[in-house]
Amino acid sequence: MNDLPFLDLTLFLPLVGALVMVLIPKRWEALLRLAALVVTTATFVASLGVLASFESGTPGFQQVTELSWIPEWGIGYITGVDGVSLWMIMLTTFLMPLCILTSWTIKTQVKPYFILLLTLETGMLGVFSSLDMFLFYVFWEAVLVPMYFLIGMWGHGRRVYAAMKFFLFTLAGSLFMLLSILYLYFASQGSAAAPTFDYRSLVGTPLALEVQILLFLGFFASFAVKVPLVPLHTWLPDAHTEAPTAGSVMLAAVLLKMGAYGLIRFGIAFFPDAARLLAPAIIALAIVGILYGALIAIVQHDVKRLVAYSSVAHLGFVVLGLFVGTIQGMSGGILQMLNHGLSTGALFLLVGALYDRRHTREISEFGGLARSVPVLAGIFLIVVLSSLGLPGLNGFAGEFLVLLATYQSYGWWVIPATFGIVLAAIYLLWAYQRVFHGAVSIEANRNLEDFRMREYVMFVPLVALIVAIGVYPKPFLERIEPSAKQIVRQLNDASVIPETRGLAEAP
Amino acid sequence: MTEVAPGYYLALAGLMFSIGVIGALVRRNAIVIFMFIELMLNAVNLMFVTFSRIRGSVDGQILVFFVLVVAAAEAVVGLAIILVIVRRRSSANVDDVSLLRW
Amino acid sequence: MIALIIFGAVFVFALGCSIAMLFAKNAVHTALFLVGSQVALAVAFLLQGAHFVAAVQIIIYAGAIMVLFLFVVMLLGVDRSEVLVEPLPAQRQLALALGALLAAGITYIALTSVDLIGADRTQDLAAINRNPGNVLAVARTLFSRYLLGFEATSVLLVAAIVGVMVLARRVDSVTALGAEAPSSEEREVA
Amino acid sequence: MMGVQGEVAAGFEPVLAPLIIGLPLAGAVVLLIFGKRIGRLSGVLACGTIGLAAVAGLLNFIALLGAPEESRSTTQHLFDFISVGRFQTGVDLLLDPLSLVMVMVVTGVGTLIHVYSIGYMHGDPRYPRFFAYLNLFASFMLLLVLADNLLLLYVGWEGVGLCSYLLIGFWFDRPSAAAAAKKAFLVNRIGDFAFLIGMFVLFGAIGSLTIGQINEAAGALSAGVATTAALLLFAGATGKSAQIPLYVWLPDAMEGPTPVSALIHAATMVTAGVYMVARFSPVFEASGGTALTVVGVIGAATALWAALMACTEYDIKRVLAYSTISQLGYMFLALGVGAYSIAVFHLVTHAFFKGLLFLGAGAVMHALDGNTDMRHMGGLRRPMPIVGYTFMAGWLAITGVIPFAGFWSKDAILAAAWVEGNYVLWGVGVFTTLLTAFYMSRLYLRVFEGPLRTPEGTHAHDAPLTMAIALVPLGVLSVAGGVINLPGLLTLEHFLEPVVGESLAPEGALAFILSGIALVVAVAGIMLARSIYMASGAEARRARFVRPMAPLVNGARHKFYVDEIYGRLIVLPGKRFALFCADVLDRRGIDGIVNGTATLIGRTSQGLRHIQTGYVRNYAATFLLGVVAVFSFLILRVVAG
Repeated sequence: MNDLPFLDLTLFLPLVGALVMVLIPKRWEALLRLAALVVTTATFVASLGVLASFESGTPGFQQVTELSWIPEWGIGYITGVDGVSLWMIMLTTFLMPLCILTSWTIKTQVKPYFILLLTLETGMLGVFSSLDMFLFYVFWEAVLVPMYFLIGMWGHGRRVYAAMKFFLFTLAGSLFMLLSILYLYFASQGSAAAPTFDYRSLVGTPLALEVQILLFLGFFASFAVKVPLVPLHTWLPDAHTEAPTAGSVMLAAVLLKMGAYGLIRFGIAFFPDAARLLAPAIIALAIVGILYGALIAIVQHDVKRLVAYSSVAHLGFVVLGLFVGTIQGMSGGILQMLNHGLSTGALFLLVGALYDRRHTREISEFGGLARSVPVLAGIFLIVVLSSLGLPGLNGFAGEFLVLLATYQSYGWWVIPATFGIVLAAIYLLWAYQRVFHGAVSIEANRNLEDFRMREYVMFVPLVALIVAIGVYPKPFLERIEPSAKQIVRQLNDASVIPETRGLAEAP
Repeated sequence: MTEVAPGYYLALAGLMFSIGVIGALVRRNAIVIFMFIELMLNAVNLMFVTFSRIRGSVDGQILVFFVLVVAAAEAVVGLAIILVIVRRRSSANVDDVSLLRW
Repeated sequence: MIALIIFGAVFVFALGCSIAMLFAKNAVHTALFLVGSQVALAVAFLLQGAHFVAAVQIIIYAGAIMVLFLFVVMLLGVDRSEVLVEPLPAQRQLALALGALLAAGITYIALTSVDLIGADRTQDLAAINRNPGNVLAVARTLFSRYLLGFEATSVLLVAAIVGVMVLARRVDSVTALGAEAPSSEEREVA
Repeated sequence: MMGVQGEVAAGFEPVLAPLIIGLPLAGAVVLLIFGKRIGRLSGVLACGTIGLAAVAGLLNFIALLGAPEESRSTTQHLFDFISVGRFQTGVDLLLDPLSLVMVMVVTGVGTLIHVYSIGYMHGDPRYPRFFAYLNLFASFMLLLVLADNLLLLYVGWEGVGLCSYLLIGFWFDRPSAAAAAKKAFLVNRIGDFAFLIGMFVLFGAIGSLTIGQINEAAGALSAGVATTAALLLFAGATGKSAQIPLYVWLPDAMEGPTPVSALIHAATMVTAGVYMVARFSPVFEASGGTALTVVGVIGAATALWAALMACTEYDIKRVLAYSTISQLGYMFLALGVGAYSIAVFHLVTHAFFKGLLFLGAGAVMHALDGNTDMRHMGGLRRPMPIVGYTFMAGWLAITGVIPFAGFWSKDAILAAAWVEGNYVLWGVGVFTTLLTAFYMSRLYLRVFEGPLRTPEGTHAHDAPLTMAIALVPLGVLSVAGGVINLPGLLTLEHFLEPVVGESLAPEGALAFILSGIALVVAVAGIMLARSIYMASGAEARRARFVRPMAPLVNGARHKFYVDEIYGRLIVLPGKRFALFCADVLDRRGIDGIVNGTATLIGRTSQGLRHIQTGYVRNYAATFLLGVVAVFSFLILRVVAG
C-alpha cells in the first residue's frame, strides 16, 4: 500500500487548497465554505490512506519521505509516522471538516477565515509528521500565526488580549526550545559526521546529565506552556474562551496535544536521563494540574471557560501517563490525547452550537434547555459523560490506564489523581444540570431550534467514535502500543550519558 | 626649529578639543555649536600633523585634507539645515528643536 | 629656544582664543576668536614642518569656511547676544566635569606619548621636507596611496552640494511641491 | 496462570449468553434513536427485549443446573477490552451459580417492572425515552453481574450509576429531581473513586483483574494488602448500596418515577455492592477479619440508622427508601459475619418484597395524582384491593412474619450473626427488626387500613391491568419466596456454595429459639404500631409515647441533619476553596504574576522614556559620558600596564 505518499499528500492538501482559495473572489462566500469543506474532507480521506497503510506491531517510523532541503546545514524534508503521531494526525484531519462545518455561521471576512483554518491544518499536521527538527520548528511556529489571527479577528469580547497572551506565552516557550534544538544540532557533530537536524540521528546523542537537564528544560518550557501544565496555563482559559468555536476546538483538540506530543517525541526520546530524573516533579505538577484545573472549573460561570479549565485537568492525566514510566501509562496517555481531542473538541462544538442559538455563554442565562433542544441535550450528555470518564465511553480507557500505571509506579500518588475524576463529575454534571435541567426560566430559551442537518452530520461521527473507542479500544491501542513500548524503554533503561552508556545497555 | 617635544603639541590639541566639547555642550546657538565642532576638528588636525612629525612621514598631513573636506561638507550641510530651521522657527536655539521625544 | 618661545606664544594664544569662544556672547565674536585660534594652529603646523597644510589651514579654514559661518550668521540675523542662563539641569556642570576629565586624560596620554609610540622620527620628516620638499611629498602621497579616498571626497562634496541645494530652497517652492507641507507645519505646532 | 483469554475453562456450554446483555442493549439503542417513531410500542419493545433476555437467562440457568456440580462455572470470551502490555482484559462473561441467580433476579423483576411501567408511564411525553433508559439499565446491570473481570464489572457498575442518574432526573424540569440525580451520581462517584483504587491495588498485588484469578490468589495476599483492597472495594459498595456514610443519595433518589425506585433503588442496582462483596469474598476473608468486621459493623449501623429515620418519615416512598437502606444494611451485616449465601438470599427476597412495595406505592401515587404524603391517606385497601392485598404481602414479608419470604432470610442473617459469636451485631439486628416492623406497619396501617381518606380532588381507583400483572407475581413471591432456601430441598445456600462458600447456621433447638425471638420482636413491632396509630385512643398514646424521645424523633425527622453536616463540612469549604483558587490564586496569583510582569515592563518603559528629552545637547552629553568612560577605561588599562 505504499504506492502513494499519503502522508505528504495529507500534509500539503490543505495548504494547496488554501492557495487555490486565494484565487476565489471574496464575495463568493458559499463557494469558499464549500471549497474549504471539500479540501478538508479530501485531506481526511488522504489521511485514511495513512491509516490503512499503517502497519501495527512495529515501533519505528513508517511511510518515511526523505528529501534534501538545505543540505549544507543538514536540513532535510523528512516526514514519517509512528504509533504516537498516527492518531494525532487522524484526529486533526477528522476534526477539521467538523470545524469547517461549525464555522458555517461565520459571517465576517469569510475568505481569510477559511484560508487561515486550512493553513493551520497544514501547520498542525506538519508538527506531527516532521522528522527533521528544523522542519518541525518551522511548522511549530507556523501554527501560531493563523491561530493568533483566528482568535484576534473572529474571537469574542477580549479577543485581542487573549490572542496576544496566547502568542506571547507560546513564543516565549518556544524560544527556549529553539536554543535547545540548536545545541543538539551542534552536539550532533561527530568526529566524521556533519551536524544534522535529522530526528532519527539526533536520538541517542551522547550528552552529560547536566546538559541533558538544561536542554530538557528548554524543550519542556515550550511544551509545558502548550500542554499546559500548571502554573503555565493562564493563557489557556482566555484563548479558549475568546476564540471562535473552530479556534477553540483546534486549540483544545490539537494544539494542546502538540505539547504532549513534543514531550514524548523530544523530551523523553532525546533526554531519557533527564526525563527520568525530573519525572517525579513533572508528575507532581500533572497531579496538581488535575486537581487545580478541576477545582477552578467547578466555580466557572462561563461554559466555555469551564471546558477550558477542564482541559487543564485532562491534560494533567495525559502528562501523568507519559511520565509514570510504564507501558500502560504511556499508551493510556497517548490514547487520552486522542480522547481528550474528541471529547473536548465535541464539547466546544456543542458550546458553539449553544452560542449560535442564544449568543451567550453564561451558565445562568440557560436552564431547562433539555426541554427545548432535546437532541442537543442528549448529545451534550454523552460528550459530558465521555469527558468525565464514564466506562464504556472513550474517556475511561485512557484515564484508567494512566491511573493504573500511576499506582504501579508511584503507589499512593494515585489517590489525588483519581480524585480528579470525582471533581470532573462535579463540575461537568453541575454545569449540565444548570444548563439543561430545571424549568425554563428565561423566555428566550423556550423556543430554540434543535439540531439541523449540518449539526447531525457533525456530531454523529463524533459520538460514534466516542462510543467505539470506549467499547472496543483495541484497534487504537494496538497501533499505539509498540511505539509506546519503545519510548517507555527509552525512558526507563536507555541512557545517553557517555560514561554510563555501556552499563545501561548491559542486561 | 623643532626642539619642542611633540607631546606638548598633543597636549595643546587635547585641551583645545576638550574646550570644543564643552562649548558644543554648553552653547545653545546652533551656529556657535558648529563653530565649536570646527574647533574640535582643528584640534584633531593638529594631532594629525603632530603624528605625521612623530612618524616621520607625510601621511598624517594627508589625513588633514580629508578632515578638511569632511569639515567643509559638514559645515555646508549643517549650515543649510540651520538655515531651514531658522526659516521655519526663526530661532537658532537647539533647545527649541526638541519635538522628537516622549 | 626660539621654537620654544614661539610654541609658548602659540599655546597661549590658541588656548586663549578657544576659552574666549566659550565666553563670547555674540556669535560674530565667537567666530572671530575661532579664526584666531586657527591662525595660531597654522603657526603650530609650520613649526612642525607641515608647510602646505599650514597654508591650507589659513586659506580654506580661516578664510573660506569661517567666511561661510559669518555669512550665515549675518544672513540669519542671529548675532544677538545669547542668554547665558542654562535651562537644562546639570548640563553645564556635567559638560565641564566631563570635559575636564577628557582634557586630563588626553594630556596625560600626550605627555607620555613618545614612550607609547616609540622613537620620535622628526628628523625623517625634516629630510623629506628638504628633499623632495613638503608640497611635492604631500602631492605624491595624496595622488598615489590615497587616490581612492581623494576621489571619494569628491563624491562626498558633490553629494553635499546637492543636499544643500535641496535644503536651502525657498519655503514657497517647497509648498508648491505638494499639500503635505502645511500639514507638517501643523504637526510641529501641535 | 490459567484462564487465558478465549479459552473456556472446563464447564457447561453457555446458551446464547451474550444475548442476555445484548437484547436489552439493542432495545435501548433502538429506542434512543428511533424512540419517537416507535411511540406507544416502545413499552412493548422494551418488555420484549428484557423478557427474551430473561428467557435466555433461564436457558442458561437450566443448562447450569444440568451440569455436574464441579463444572458449574464457565466463561465466555467475546472480544478484547482495554489491553496493554501485561494488562489484559476482555469482555468476558462469567456464568456461575451466583451470577445466574443475579441474572434471574434482574431479568425477572426487571421484566415485571417493565410491564408495570407501561401502565405507570402511560401518557408521559417522553415515554419511549423512559423505556430506553430502563433497557439500558438492565443491560448494564446484567453486564455487572455477568462480568468476568473487575474492570468489566466496573463498567457495569458505573453504567447502572449513569442510568440511575438519567432515571432519577427523568423529570428534569423539577429542580429537585435534577439535583437529586446529580447528587446520586456524585455520591456514587466518591464510592467509585475508592473502588477504582481498590482495583489498582488488586491488580498491583495479583497482576490480573479476572475474578477467578483474584479469588484464587487472594489467599496468598498479605493481610495488609487484602485489608486495603477489601476496604476500598467496600467503600465503593457503600456508595452504590447506600451505606453509611454515603447513603444520603438514596432518599433523594425517590424523585425519580416509581418503577425506577422499585427496579434500581430497591431490587437490583443498590444490591450490586452486596453482590460484589460476595463475589470477592476470598479477598475479604484474606484480610484476617478486619475488613469483614468493618463490613458487618457498617451494615448493622446503617440498618439501625436508616430504620430510625424511616420511623418518622411521612413520604411513603421515602419510608421505603430508608427501609431499603436498612435492609441493605442487613445484607452487609450478613456479609460481615461471613454468611455470603445468606446475604444473597436476603438480596433475592428483598428484591421481591421491596420491588413489590415500591410498585404498590407507585400504584397508590398513580391513583392519587402523585401524592405521597401518608398523612392524607387512609383505608385505601377497599377501593384498591389488588394493591392493598399485595402490599400487605410485602409488608408482612419485610417485617419478617412467618412464613413470608422476609422471615426466612432475615432470620438466617440473625442466626448467622449469633452463631458467629457476634452478639452485638445480633442485638442491633434484632432491635432493627423491631423498628422495621414498627415503621412498615405504620406505613401500611396508615395508608391502607382505617377509614378511607384521600387527598382533596383525587379519587382512588385500583391498579390498571399492566400494573396488576406485575404486582401479583411479586406478591406471590413475597409470600412464598422463602421456599428457595427451605432446609432440606435444593437450597439456594447449597447452590451458591461453590462460589461463596458455606454459611454458618445454628443447630438444633438454638435455631428455633433464635427464630422465635425474631418473630416475637417482629410481632411486637407490629403491635406497637397498631396501638399508637390504629387502635382507639391512638392519638393520645402516640403523644405519650413520643414525648420522652422528643429529641430523637425530632432529629430523625430532620434526617439527623446529615445532609446539612455534609454541606457545611465538605461541600461549602470545597466550594470556598475552589472559589479561592479561581479568583485569588489563579486570577490574582498566577495570572497576576504574568500580567504583573507585563505591567512591570510597561511601567519601566514608561519611566525610561523620559530619558528621551528631545534636547540634542542632552544626548550629546550622554554621548560624551560614554566616550569618557571608554577613554578612561583605555587609559586605566595603559596605566595599569
